[in-house]
Amino acid sequence: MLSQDKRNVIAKRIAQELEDGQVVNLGIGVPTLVPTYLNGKTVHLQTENGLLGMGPAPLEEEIDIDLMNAGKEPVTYLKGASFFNSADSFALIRGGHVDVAVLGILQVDIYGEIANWAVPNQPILGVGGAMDLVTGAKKVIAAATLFAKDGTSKLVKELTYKTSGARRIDLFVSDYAVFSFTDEGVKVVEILEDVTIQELSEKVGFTLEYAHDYVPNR
Amino acid sequence: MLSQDKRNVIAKRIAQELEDGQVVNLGIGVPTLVPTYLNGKTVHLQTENGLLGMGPAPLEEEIDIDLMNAGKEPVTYLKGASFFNSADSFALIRGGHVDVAVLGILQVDIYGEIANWAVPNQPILGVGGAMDLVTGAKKVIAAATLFAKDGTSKLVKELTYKTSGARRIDLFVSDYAVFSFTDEGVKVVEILEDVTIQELSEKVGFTLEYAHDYVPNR
Amino acid sequence: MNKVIESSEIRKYFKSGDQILTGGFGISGTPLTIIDELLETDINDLTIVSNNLGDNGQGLHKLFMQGKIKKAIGSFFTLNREAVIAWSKGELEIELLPQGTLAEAIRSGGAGIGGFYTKTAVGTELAIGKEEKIIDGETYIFEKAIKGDVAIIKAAKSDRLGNLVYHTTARNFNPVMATAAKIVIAEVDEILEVGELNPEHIVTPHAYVDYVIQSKYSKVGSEYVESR
Amino acid sequence: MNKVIESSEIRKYFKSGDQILTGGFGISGTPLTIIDELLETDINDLTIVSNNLGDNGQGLHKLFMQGKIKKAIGSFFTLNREAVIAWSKGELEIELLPQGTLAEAIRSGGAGIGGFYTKTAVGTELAIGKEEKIIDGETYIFEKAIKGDVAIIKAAKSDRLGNLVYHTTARNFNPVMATAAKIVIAEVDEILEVGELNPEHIVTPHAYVDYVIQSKYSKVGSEYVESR
Repeated sequence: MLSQDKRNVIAKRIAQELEDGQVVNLGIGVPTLVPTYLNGKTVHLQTENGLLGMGPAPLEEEIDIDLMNAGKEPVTYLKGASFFNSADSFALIRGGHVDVAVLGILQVDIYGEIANWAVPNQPILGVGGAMDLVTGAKKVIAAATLFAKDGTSKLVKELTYKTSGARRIDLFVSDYAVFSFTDEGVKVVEILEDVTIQELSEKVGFTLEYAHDYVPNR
Repeated sequence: MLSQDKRNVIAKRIAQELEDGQVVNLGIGVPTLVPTYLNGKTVHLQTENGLLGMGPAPLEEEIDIDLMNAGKEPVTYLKGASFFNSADSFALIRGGHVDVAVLGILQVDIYGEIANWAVPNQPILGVGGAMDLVTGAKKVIAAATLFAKDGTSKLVKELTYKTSGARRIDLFVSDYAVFSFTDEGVKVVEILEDVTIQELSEKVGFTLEYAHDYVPNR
Repeated sequence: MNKVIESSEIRKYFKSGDQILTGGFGISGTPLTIIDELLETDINDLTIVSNNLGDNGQGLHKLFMQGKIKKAIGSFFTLNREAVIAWSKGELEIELLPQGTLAEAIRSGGAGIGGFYTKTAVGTELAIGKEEKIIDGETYIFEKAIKGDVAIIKAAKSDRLGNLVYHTTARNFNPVMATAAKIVIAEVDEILEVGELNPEHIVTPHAYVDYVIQSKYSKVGSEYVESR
Repeated sequence: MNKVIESSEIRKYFKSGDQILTGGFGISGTPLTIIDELLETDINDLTIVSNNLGDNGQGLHKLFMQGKIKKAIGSFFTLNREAVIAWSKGELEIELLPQGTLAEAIRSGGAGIGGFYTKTAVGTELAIGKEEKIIDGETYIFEKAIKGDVAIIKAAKSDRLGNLVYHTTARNFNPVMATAAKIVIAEVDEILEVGELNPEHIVTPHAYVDYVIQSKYSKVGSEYVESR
């Protein structure tokens, strides 16, 4: 698959996880593609800098530099939207009022602890809302390709990058498969690519199992 | 003096202490009489239940039961007013953004620590905003008659009633005199009644002194 | 998505022993219709978090008189005579907090804050048993966040999504109560279509609100009267 | 009472070594005119509390490039390339906080809260050296309130008393910054007479605002351009 295709596969699969009426925070990158695949479901997008009810990107001539998302891209707002300050915005996130956060990751361990803020061997000078979202959202879904550009698996036995917090995520939707996390460790919920679970296990470097309630359809 | 006259003397003297443009919180009772004596000075009245810019009592036919002060009396609001929730209202108070709080008291000790919430020998079931105001306002002025109905002085060497907090007040305006408080103890700033400082000392039960910068005018 | 339901439908969201956060200051901003519905249920042993327990025989006062309240957490019960008597007989638990601490503790509960340090009440009877901490040379006490099972609040208007605006000082505790419970039910005077409220003016975003009911009370002179 | 002053008059309210709370997220909601005035002074050694240090060469970036900033407290400096380089050379101190912790710490500073407990960052590098506390079985870390000497903020409109309203996401950190400094200066697009703002819609009550200046920038397409 081409890279853009992979990103779309991930976004489309995540869209399936979202439910009508949910309050959702989308991180930068792949997560921003999710709304394209909602198929009529209404989700309310929150952005950390103070908006619930974010709409799509504006036309070039309709850009208002005041109105942006947390990635500092121009956005619009929809009917039913509301604006609030940063403290109130993070009260929404940290108080558990965001139903789902969809976040990019650098790594996730087999119990669902993620690393998504500090790039190794680079000065750590930005965290933004990453730790607040990991800790505060009711459900956290990671969105990323399974393998980094150097071929290493982002699903790891133990994090080697700096953790984003003790809170474990619920789901990791990658280009190859969907993984769920419980105290018993990671399980494969669904395979999205033309690959067997054995091949996938080899690729990530440890044995993967299906989730009990998952019946593979291939 | 008649009781209502005494109340007016106190209110009038307190009005002199207020400055144009100040944010002021008035407790229930005598403090509510202060606005009558402002003589053209504009002060912005805050009420704990969520209003800055409180106006006078409405006409009977204009009462809106939603719009009340912290004493649950109907009020009005003036141009430039704003409404906010209780947490924001107390953020204003506790964060030091109220310039002056004018509060009724049961007792004040010679260093300015006050008791104004718990009536002795009665169940203590109400505190309201009393402790927040004592602690948070930039300046606290006590407003009360100098003697309780049983003749005992409200200015005391040591509180016998329950304290409202460690914060010491700045000024006590009574019907007899105005008292200021510093680490050196209470001083008489001004005598309002036809009484000498010696007579006043006898009445309260300990020796009172004038503040250094005060020249008595009688 | 339409959060507007019939008032009788809300009864199922309460259960005995619940901690219920209630908006209102006196009667201003009190969800009178919701409280009337609670009166129709057989639940009891409630802990009520509210500044006071109603006023002039209205609001939470009715709930108290029906014996449904086990404990009250608030700042000012002095004028709730029957509650004071019940407390002195050991029939009602009361936890008294300074009004600002009460408001802040509920906001904290809604904002994911476990607790906070305040100077209010330091050295007083209300600080007994509370942890002290010196921060930058000043003494503070620890106050724990407050959360609830259900929040019942009153707003002026809601759209069908649950975005709320309030009317004058009837706002009071309502916006903070709305943030700190598992289930939030708002009683409103007027229900609007989505888009009728200006996004800059919304005080409580819909994310906080689960159900909206039309109030059965309206203001007549200086009173709230059941009218529908 | 009129808080509106000429922009050049504000210079005297700053001094070297000040901790300056600055509103804005990227350029949205940044007080560009106030920052320009600061550039005209000879003050330095400033500690800036702001989410980031400007964007696209505008705002706080200019202040940084002039060498006036000793330390920055914020959440996201990754895209402030020059600042990152200065930091790696030891020429700039940076204190990194999660964005929600930053916002809450400033709100606390303005609300008389000494500090608070949050679950955000527990177990991470940003929790190193921070006190832990277990509340109801969950681990929290202590975060101290943040206050400033001067807050510089941007609003859409002010009346002459200093009541403020904001525009869309340019609101961001501005209302909290406005609460937590000894002196608060607001830059606005439009100045109104007292009474022109609806009391229900005011976001920052005038009690928080000391001085108001007219912005010299206006939006042209997707940019802020100096225009007056």
